[in-house]
Amino acid sequence: MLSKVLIANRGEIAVRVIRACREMGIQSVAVFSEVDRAALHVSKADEAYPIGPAAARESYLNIARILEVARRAGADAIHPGYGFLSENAKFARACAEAGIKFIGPPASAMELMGSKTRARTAMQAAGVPMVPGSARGLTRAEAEIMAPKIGFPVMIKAAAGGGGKGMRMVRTAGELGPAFDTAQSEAMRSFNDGEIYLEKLIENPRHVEIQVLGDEHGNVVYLGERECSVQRRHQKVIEEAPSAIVDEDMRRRMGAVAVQAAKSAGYTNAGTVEFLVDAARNFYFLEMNTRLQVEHPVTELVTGLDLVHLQMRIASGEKLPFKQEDVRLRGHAIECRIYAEDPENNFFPSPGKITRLMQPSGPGVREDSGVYEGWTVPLDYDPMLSKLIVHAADRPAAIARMQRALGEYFVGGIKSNLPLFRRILEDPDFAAARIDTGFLDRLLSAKAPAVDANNGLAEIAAISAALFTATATTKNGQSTASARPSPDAAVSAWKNAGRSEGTGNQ
Amino acid sequence: MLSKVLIANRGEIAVRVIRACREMGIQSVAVFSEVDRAALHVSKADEAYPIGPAAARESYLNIARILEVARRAGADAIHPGYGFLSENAKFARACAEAGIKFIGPPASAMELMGSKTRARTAMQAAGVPMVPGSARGLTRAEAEIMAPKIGFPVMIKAAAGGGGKGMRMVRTAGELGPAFDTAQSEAMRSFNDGEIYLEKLIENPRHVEIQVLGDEHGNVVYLGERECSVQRRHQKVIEEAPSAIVDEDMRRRMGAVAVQAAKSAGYTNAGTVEFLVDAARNFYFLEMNTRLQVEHPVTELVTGLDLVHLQMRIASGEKLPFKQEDVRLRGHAIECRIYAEDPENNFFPSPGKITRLMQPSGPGVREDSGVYEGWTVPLDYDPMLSKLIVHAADRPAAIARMQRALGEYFVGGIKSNLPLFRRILEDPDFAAARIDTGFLDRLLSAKAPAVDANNGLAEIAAISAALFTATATTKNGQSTASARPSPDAAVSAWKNAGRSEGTGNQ
Amino acid sequence: MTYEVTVGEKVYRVELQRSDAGWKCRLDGREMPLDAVSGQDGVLSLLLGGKSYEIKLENAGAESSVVVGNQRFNASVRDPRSFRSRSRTGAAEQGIKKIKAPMPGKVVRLLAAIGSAVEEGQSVIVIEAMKMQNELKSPKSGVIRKISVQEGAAVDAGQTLAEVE
Amino acid sequence: MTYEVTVGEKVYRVELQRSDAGWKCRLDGREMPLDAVSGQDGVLSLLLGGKSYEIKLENAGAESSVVVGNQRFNASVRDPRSFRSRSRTGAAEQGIKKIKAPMPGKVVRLLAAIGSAVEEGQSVIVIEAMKMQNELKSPKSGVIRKISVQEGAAVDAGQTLAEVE
Repeated sequence: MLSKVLIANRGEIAVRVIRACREMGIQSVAVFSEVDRAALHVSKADEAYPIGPAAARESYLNIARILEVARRAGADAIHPGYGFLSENAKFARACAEAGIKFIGPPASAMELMGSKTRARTAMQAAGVPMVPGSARGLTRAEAEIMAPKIGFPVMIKAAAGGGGKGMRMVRTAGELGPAFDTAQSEAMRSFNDGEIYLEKLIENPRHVEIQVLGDEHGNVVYLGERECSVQRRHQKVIEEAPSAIVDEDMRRRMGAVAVQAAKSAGYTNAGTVEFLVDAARNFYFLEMNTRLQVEHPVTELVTGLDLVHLQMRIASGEKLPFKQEDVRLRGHAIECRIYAEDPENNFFPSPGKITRLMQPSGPGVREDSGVYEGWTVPLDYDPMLSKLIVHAADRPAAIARMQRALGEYFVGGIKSNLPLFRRILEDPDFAAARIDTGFLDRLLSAKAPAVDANNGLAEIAAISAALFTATATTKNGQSTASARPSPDAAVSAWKNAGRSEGTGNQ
Repeated sequence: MLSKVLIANRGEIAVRVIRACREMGIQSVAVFSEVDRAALHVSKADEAYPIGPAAARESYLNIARILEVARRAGADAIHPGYGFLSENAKFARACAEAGIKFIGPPASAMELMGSKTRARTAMQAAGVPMVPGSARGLTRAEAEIMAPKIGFPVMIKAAAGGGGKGMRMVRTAGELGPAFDTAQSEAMRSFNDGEIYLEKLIENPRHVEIQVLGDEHGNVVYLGERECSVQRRHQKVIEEAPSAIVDEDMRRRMGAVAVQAAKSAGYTNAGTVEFLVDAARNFYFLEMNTRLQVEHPVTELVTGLDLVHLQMRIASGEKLPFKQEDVRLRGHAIECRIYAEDPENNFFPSPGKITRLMQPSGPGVREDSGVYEGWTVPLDYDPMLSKLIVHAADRPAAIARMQRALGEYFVGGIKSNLPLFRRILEDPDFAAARIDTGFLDRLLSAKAPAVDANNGLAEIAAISAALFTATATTKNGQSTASARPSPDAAVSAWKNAGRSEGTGNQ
Repeated sequence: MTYEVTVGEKVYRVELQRSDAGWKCRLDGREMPLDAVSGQDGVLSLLLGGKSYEIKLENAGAESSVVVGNQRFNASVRDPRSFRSRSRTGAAEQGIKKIKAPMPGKVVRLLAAIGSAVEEGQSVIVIEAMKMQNELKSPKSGVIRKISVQEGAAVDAGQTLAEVE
Repeated sequence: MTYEVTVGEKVYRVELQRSDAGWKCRLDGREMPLDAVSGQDGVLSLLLGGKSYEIKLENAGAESSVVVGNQRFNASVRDPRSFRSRSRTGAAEQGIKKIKAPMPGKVVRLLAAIGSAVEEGQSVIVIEAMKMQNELKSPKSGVIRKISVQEGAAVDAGQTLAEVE
């Protein structure tokens, strides 16, 4: 078994991996940039070392620096988490050369799947169903010839792409040229790789992905699917397992394809094969993510497995401790990604100090958080604060449970997207699982349901605002709750307020 | 389905039931004593009403007052939680007379099981294996005659007893008389019922209990067992499911007996049949608890069921939504009862204000808490703050996970028994599941393992104490961390300290 | 003490008087039997006619929102003692409207020059924060009178970046 | 600034000096490369030679404990600026020992009278709190000089109930 693991990441995923290390008796080593010294993952780890300035390129993406820390700390393995270096084959090779185990697939598999065009070719060869399109990178001229053949609308995609970057939808021949250029420059900026390819657009597809797990002895299993159709700007917002449209037979067929894809790529450790599913429930290979997914917890809750524990065991050379037929799904799980952004104001990000944090708990509630009350969320990284995940007997119960948990959740001092989830979970289409990748945009373009003025809550809010002001210590003209710590919290803050007010009136 | 439920309880169990109500679309009504106005269950409920002074007898045990509130609020059912009125048959009857559904078994079953002697007789008739003893209440004289026949050591027990009250162990004839008297007076004080009976003492037994669930249509199922042998003063401290000594066959036999016991008592809703298990794995009926148990979450985690949801559905007349053969156990669950008491000082209770609360979360961790940071724990009720429950693939993984979670848990301002759990979980006998009801007393009588002075932690503690003092605002001579809120929490508290110190030196 | 509280479009008149029994409260003249306690700063437990409300003060940046149960209300309190809030309310009425940074970040692009005409809702400035580019739009149709930042500049939340008249 | 910190039996001499680079710290004369930040009051993140420690200040009632990771240490700091703590340390040496209430509660029974002789560890007073009866024992063998409470009385944490000489 591994003895010391460096986590080349930050935020909730770093904390999640550190927790797994602690549970397995593995020493954990955190790394942090200048703005992350007080971050949660630093205080939770057994060891922690600075790796440079805030800019990710100089810290969390700094391969040399991270490997130097790993050597100095004597780590025998590195867990990359997701994002940052997690899908960087060069990093995986550099680890190998440094004699440090990279907890993930072989670099060769990462390279194959990292290039969408090479992946397409390989997957086609492996008999994986594909969306019609160009198997390789195209010039703008080639694209303009091919697009009409495939038939509009088409998608323009960066071969090295991910997270929606370098991706454009084109409905008419006229739009193609400009879209191609912007996508290409965006791809250059984001991935330093301008290769662009074409794909037919599947209208209103669902995004359904299969979790696979392979050991280093040739065994690969699938752990069921995740429904990730609720997206904004091609970013997943809510994920669930299982998918409402996937039945036993479809699950078996998708699983078989995913395992086939992984095996043909010589894949090991945890990975995800993403599919588009059309209205007729045909599924097409989209891409393979060669890392742990943000949304892995929903799979853990329905399978009862711990994917990070299994990643460590696989990386230390163990065989998979179970067979495909042992994998059983129980109940339904839903995950909400809690971001520091304001859904009521163009989803503007909202970095800053978390002055109050009230977190849900109780039956069926799991939270994987990367923050704490008092932490100042830096503006240098993505705005994810935490993941809230629930598990219940079936989908309606899971939705109700998530609504209950969201009701208990409060983030003060910065804006969060909590109100967005409340709106989604109340939506009748979501409740009926009538969701596709266009669902959220449609919901957001519709006017928000006006708060019922007659439910009296506005009056309660007015009274409360006055109470907060009456008991506030006025800071630059804006009322905040009293900072005075009160001996008996339950009442005296109010007594005090009463007195000071009395004098005010004399 | 029920539309509005009053919860006749406080603390974590009230919150837990309120959460279930919210998830099921049922209105929840909290009741609170004068010292509980700011309690968590009050702010989490949809409605809340005062029911009198701190003394439980005048509030949480005040049947008339509670029913009056239920009527006024228009509640159609009452959930009693555990403790307080939960096993009070008079209360159950009073609810029925008031036309309010009591969420629990029929009063008749509560009365039968409430009297240990009547229960013994009934269970014996039902063919349930019993510990040798007196089937009915005895006078002191009768006891002195019977004890030698059964054979010492014997247990003296209050017929109305529970939680160890009115219970004494007697090893010799000489001790019998005095023990009988104290037990009887204790029983009078605690239960206003002095009936006492005798039982043979099973040496070093395990305490294993079976969860049963019955609907109002004659269906009763068992949901596996709970191992509750880790006890102090006959109070459970740690519970787990499944039990390490119970295999499939033994589970089936114990389950069948428990279901038989429940059916013979005309039992409905959730209940628990407690057994003593001797070294040879023979099991003997101990008692039946006619309510939801504190430790019900470990059963929920391994079965994937929500017992409180099921209680509500049963109470509203639904049939059990599953059959015995559908009940499957997955993984292992452990619960720690977090109390406001100081294990390093005779377990003295420690009421007071919780100045800092850091709660664990992440994979496989569930917390059912009744408190929050800033809440002043009153001295009028039992010291339970919260229940920490973990779920993992097997017992060793669950122990490791609980240790991880305990490491993240911190309660400031009052003492808690968190250090006790760390000690238990590190104990080799516990790790090997060599536990019985005497385990914890033996562990506590042994000297606590001295902290390794060479691990350097004491030095870290010394430096930290100095740092806290250096940055403290001195309150009545004792150092506390700075109450000054700092714009950038990460550093400036320290800068400030530095400055003020500088001036101090001039 | 009397407060003028604006929630959404509606303005409420809240009178608060501390009595030994607790708070005396009148909402738009109506007597409200108020029972309020606070276990934590910025968190209120309110009992009103038996109904229980957990209320949190959000206070993100310049805005003050009050969260009742799980509904968020933007509330501005006009407090006789606080002049700022009054003047702030005033500002909104004037002919010149400011474009302020809603969050700290970096100016990556200016999409309009001083003197140029802009439509309401037209993007004027692009700010990058948390790896996302965010377009700041003109609050009204008019002419850009002032731009107080350059591309590449770091800005704070609430900082005025431009003015439209 | 120099502090004398007693942890368990051991006494440490901790010198703290604030520099621009952070804290300069010497433990019993040894230079310690200290990196300390505090995200929350009463919570410290300490980095020392790469090792990371999360430290919490417990401060329950009169006692101050410091929790390092998951180990609790009772620590008393003798701070030149704080006289109380010094005098507190002094008190422990005297011939008269006090029996104090470790928690708030109600005196339910007195098991010894003024003037009576008691053994060390003998129960003297029974206090009830949180539905549990707790026996307070004599800290030394001697004679009860004083009992300052009666049965039925409510007591606070830290209140002196009796004295043994």
